[in-house]
Amino acid sequence: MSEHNHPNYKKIYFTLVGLLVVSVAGPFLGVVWVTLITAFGIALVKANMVVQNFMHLRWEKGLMKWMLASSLVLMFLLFAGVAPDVMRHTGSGWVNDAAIAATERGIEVHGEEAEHATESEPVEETPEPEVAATPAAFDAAGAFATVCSTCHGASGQGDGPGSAALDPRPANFGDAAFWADKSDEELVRAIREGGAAVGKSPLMPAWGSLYDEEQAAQIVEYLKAFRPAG
Amino acid sequence: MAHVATAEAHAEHDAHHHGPQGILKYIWSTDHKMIAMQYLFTGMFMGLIGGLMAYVFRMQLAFPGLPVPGFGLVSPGEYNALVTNHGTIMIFWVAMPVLIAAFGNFLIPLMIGADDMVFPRINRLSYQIFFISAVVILLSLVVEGGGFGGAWTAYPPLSAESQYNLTRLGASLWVLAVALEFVAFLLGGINFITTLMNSRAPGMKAYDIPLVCWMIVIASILFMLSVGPLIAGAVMLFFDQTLGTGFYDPTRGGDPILWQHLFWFFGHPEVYVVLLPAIGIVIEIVATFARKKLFGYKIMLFTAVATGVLSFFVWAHHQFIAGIDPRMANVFTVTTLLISVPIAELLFVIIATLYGGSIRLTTPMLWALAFVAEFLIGGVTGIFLGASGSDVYLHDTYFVLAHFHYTFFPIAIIGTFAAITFWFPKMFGRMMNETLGKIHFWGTIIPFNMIFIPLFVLGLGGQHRRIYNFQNFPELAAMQPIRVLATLSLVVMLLFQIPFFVNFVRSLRRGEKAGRNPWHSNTLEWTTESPPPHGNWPPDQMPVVYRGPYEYAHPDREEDYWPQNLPA
Amino acid sequence: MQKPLATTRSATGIPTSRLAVWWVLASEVVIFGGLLASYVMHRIGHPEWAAAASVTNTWIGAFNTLVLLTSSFTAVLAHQAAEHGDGKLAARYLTFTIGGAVTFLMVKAFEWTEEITHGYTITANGFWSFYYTAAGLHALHVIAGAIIMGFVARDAAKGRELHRVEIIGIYWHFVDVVWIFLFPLLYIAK
Amino acid sequence: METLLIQASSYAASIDGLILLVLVLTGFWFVLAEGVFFWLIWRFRAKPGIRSQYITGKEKHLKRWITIPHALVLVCDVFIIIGAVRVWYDVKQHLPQPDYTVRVIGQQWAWVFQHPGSDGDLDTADDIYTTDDLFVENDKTYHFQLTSRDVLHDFSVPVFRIKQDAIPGRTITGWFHPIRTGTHDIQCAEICGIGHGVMAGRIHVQSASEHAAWIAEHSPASAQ
Repeated sequence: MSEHNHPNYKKIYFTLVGLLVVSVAGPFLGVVWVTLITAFGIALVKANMVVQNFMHLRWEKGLMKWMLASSLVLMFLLFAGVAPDVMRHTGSGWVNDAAIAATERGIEVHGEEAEHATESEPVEETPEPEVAATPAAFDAAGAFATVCSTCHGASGQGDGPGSAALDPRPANFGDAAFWADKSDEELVRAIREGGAAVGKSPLMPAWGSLYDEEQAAQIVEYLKAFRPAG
Repeated sequence: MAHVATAEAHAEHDAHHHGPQGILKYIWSTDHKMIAMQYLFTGMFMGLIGGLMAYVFRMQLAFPGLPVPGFGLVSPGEYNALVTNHGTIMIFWVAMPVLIAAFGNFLIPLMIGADDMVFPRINRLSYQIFFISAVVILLSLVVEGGGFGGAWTAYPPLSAESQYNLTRLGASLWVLAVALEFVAFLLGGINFITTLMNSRAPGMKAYDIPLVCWMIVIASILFMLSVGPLIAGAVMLFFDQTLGTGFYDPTRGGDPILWQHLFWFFGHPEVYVVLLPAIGIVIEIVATFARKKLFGYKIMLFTAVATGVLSFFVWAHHQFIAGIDPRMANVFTVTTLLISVPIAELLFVIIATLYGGSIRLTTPMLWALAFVAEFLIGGVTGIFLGASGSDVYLHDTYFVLAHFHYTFFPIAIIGTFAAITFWFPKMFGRMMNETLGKIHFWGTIIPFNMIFIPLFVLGLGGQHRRIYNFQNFPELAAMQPIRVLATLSLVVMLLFQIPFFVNFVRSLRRGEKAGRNPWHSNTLEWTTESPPPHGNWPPDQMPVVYRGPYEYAHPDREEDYWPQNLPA
Repeated sequence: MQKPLATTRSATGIPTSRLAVWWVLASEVVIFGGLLASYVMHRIGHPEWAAAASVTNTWIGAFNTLVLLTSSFTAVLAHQAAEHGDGKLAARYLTFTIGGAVTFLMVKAFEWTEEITHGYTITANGFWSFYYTAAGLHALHVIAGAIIMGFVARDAAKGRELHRVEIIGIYWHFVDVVWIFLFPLLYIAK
Repeated sequence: METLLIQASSYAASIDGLILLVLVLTGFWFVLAEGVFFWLIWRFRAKPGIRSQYITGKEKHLKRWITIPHALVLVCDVFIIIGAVRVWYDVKQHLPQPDYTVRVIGQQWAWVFQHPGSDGDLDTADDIYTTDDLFVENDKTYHFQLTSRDVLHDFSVPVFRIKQDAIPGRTITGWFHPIRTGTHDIQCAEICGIGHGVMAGRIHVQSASEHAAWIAEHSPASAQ
């Protein structure tokens, strides 16, 4: 058994609780730097007391102190190396538009207290809480717009930006000949298992992991809107 | 590295090899040597899979659009999945298990005169978690939607959102498998470090420990201290994939560059995690077959530690053009070129050890020398990529691919074959056949160079990685013959693995009996029987150490080697 | 399963189990360090998260810190008792510590249900994602610690493997130190 | 390098020069090390009856064989660092005054280019949008504002030697100055999913007159 002595734990415990009370009381003064000192400064002191006295690091061999210290230093090294890119929104030759937009837009705070939450920090427009009560019905048009239109084009003519280098060309839903010999099941299979599964170009990926049978069928129904009349 | 036997087949070999023991004795054993064998066979089995993956997508590159014999038509999604999982499997399921876990488990207790690892049950648990991770990664290849196709670096948002990578299940299983593999190696690492620090044989001072043990422990420490942030990153990525959080989604306050930093903060120390054990293996073999004391034991040890420390300062040279602030790139150029100095030091000392030796070109020595020769190419070509100016052009081209194959192949394949051929007598009690060994050696080394020297040329020609079909790029289509040459060399190299498999299986039973010390080496594992019994030495004859591990051709000793445990 | 001879040797003078737990702590420091570093970067980068952070209930956080501090106190008393060879007393203190852990988890569960029902789920926004991930990972470590402490307490009650009380104590103090940093980061930084 | 791929931008020569510098410096050390290595293997091969020497590695005259090359490698590294940082500053950090600015948007599996049109300013009515084909004027300095709509992409023109990742949520500004006319490949150099290999773009460097004609022909009808 390690024979090093045991400090007076009761005294240390009560100092820790005392420091906790101070760190909670700190923010009530409302002064930012006081809050910083009480919150993080005290956290450092408490952590040091626990590590030194409760974990007996004070009497541990130097080897272990060096090893724990090095793992901490690595974390500051990681922070120093990553912060210039993640923390700052502009740099030499680059701008993080999404982060700047998010900062200006303010946080989309959900829940009933949306109004109360923004009282303390007035944000221009109170974001409306859009808690999706029930899972939204499958939006076939949205799926087509975000995923299919890249190659098949917004108007379904098979002329989307992604189709430029494709050979053979993506299907043109506005062409009557396309619909002539295609059954709905075959189209659903083409969507879910990819072009190669129905003998078409392998560059039509298999979307099965995104859309199940029923959703794929809804997309096929949506495609019929592009069909020329009659 | 590829041979046809599966891990199970080898287990049966052992089963009836040692008489009618229940299979449970092997699966549930806590003996460090049995766990080493489990890691070795699983690693070689996964190496076979990784090698066959390389065959499939290289055939697609050489003959685009044609069905690949043995696989069929390769679709773009399958191509990405094969490339991604080739990289992932070769690094996490072949290089690390075989070099660190298999040889770490087998050698460390034997070489420091201990009867077993300090925590045998945690050691068994680490293999079991590793086995589960191997099953999960193989599962991720065959689930609906196919294997994950976002490169082994898994940069979000491609890896984070299934509407982009189209492999929802494959991506989540991939992250889960890699996370499980990290847990397995954290547990294993603790075992290696604690065993080496505490359980040395009496009389064995710090500088009497063979360098391969030091190297494996430094590698475990590097792995343990660098994998933490990536585990946190993997948890965040897994939540992004499954729960829909926005850690890496720029539209919701997240940042894709955060993952890149967390990944490469782990990524670069990781390459030294696999390099150091391989260098340790090469040192043992070169010292043994040059019959010569190591040029500078302390130089090697401190240089390895310096390499480990410096490896934490260089990670962003993988991201020069990946959107980090250009001013940071200058910092990382300086640190990257600084770390090339200790690596050059490590190789210079191995080369200097040959001076004044009497070199025997046995199969293990051939592999060790080939490691030094090939790794020099890998090290030298790294300078092109470490210098930010030239990386602007060379990043993510086949030049990078050829560079890291000239570092990973010597580590994972040449280093492993050197270790297997050197310690096979100790592991299985029989000698491997030298002629088959040499056929396999030349049959692997020559085609290997024929694959990757042409890829340097492709890289300089501006061909980028992971492109499924080069017909779309007129400037690249002209270099098609080079790609065909590289692919055919790969096929030749894979065929030349058959001599190794024949040699391995045949020598298991019909190899010539190997005594305790067939290579007349000094380290402690050669002082016990081959294969060592449970507990390695009888309890009353645990070895006591009197001298360093490399006292070859000592002036006042008649034989040209001096085992560590012989009293002065 | 007879313990191997290797475990009894101690070339560094530190008993093997304590040496191992220090290494476990080193890997844990790096995991939580990575997560908290990412969180701090985002908090400084996105001042608007303060609005979301203001919703967290500081009183519950403070009470939980008090619970963990007390459990750390009882854990070190258990270690002191174990060192004097009193397995029974050590086991009793350990059960107090496990009680502290269970209280902490129940308060956490209550706090989370409160917040989730108000719509602040993990996918609400960046702050809440980090909040649940960090506190969740910490809670997992509290659960794992409590379970292992149960086994150690059971053995200690029978007077066996008393050195393990110190080992699980060190791990427990680490879990407490992580919470000492999590509390200001998630609750006080408003 | 020139034989493999022509130099079609102002800084291509300096990047190729740096690659040559690194090739010469590291090539020298590589040949020296491999030479010594193979010579030692041959010179000290096992000869019957001859024992290997016992060298403790502490002998000063032998240690110099390591420390001197060590120092020289460090000196070479310094040269490479200076060369690299200078090229990096020119290509990435310092953005010269642009004649034109184009916007490059990467998206899953296509490049969308926004030309400033006849008035030379972006986001004006006469902007010309093209897919996968970027038309630029020879001997003019172009800034490109690079962004991405969905995942990471990488705008890379091998003949210009330029390469820059496109990151969703960020706009990264780079520059190039074509010095030869002709049509060359644009490759996506960051894995971006199934269509990564299909994202082939082409950059057309036209003479001043051709470019003006092209602008006139392609300006959207409203701006005529």
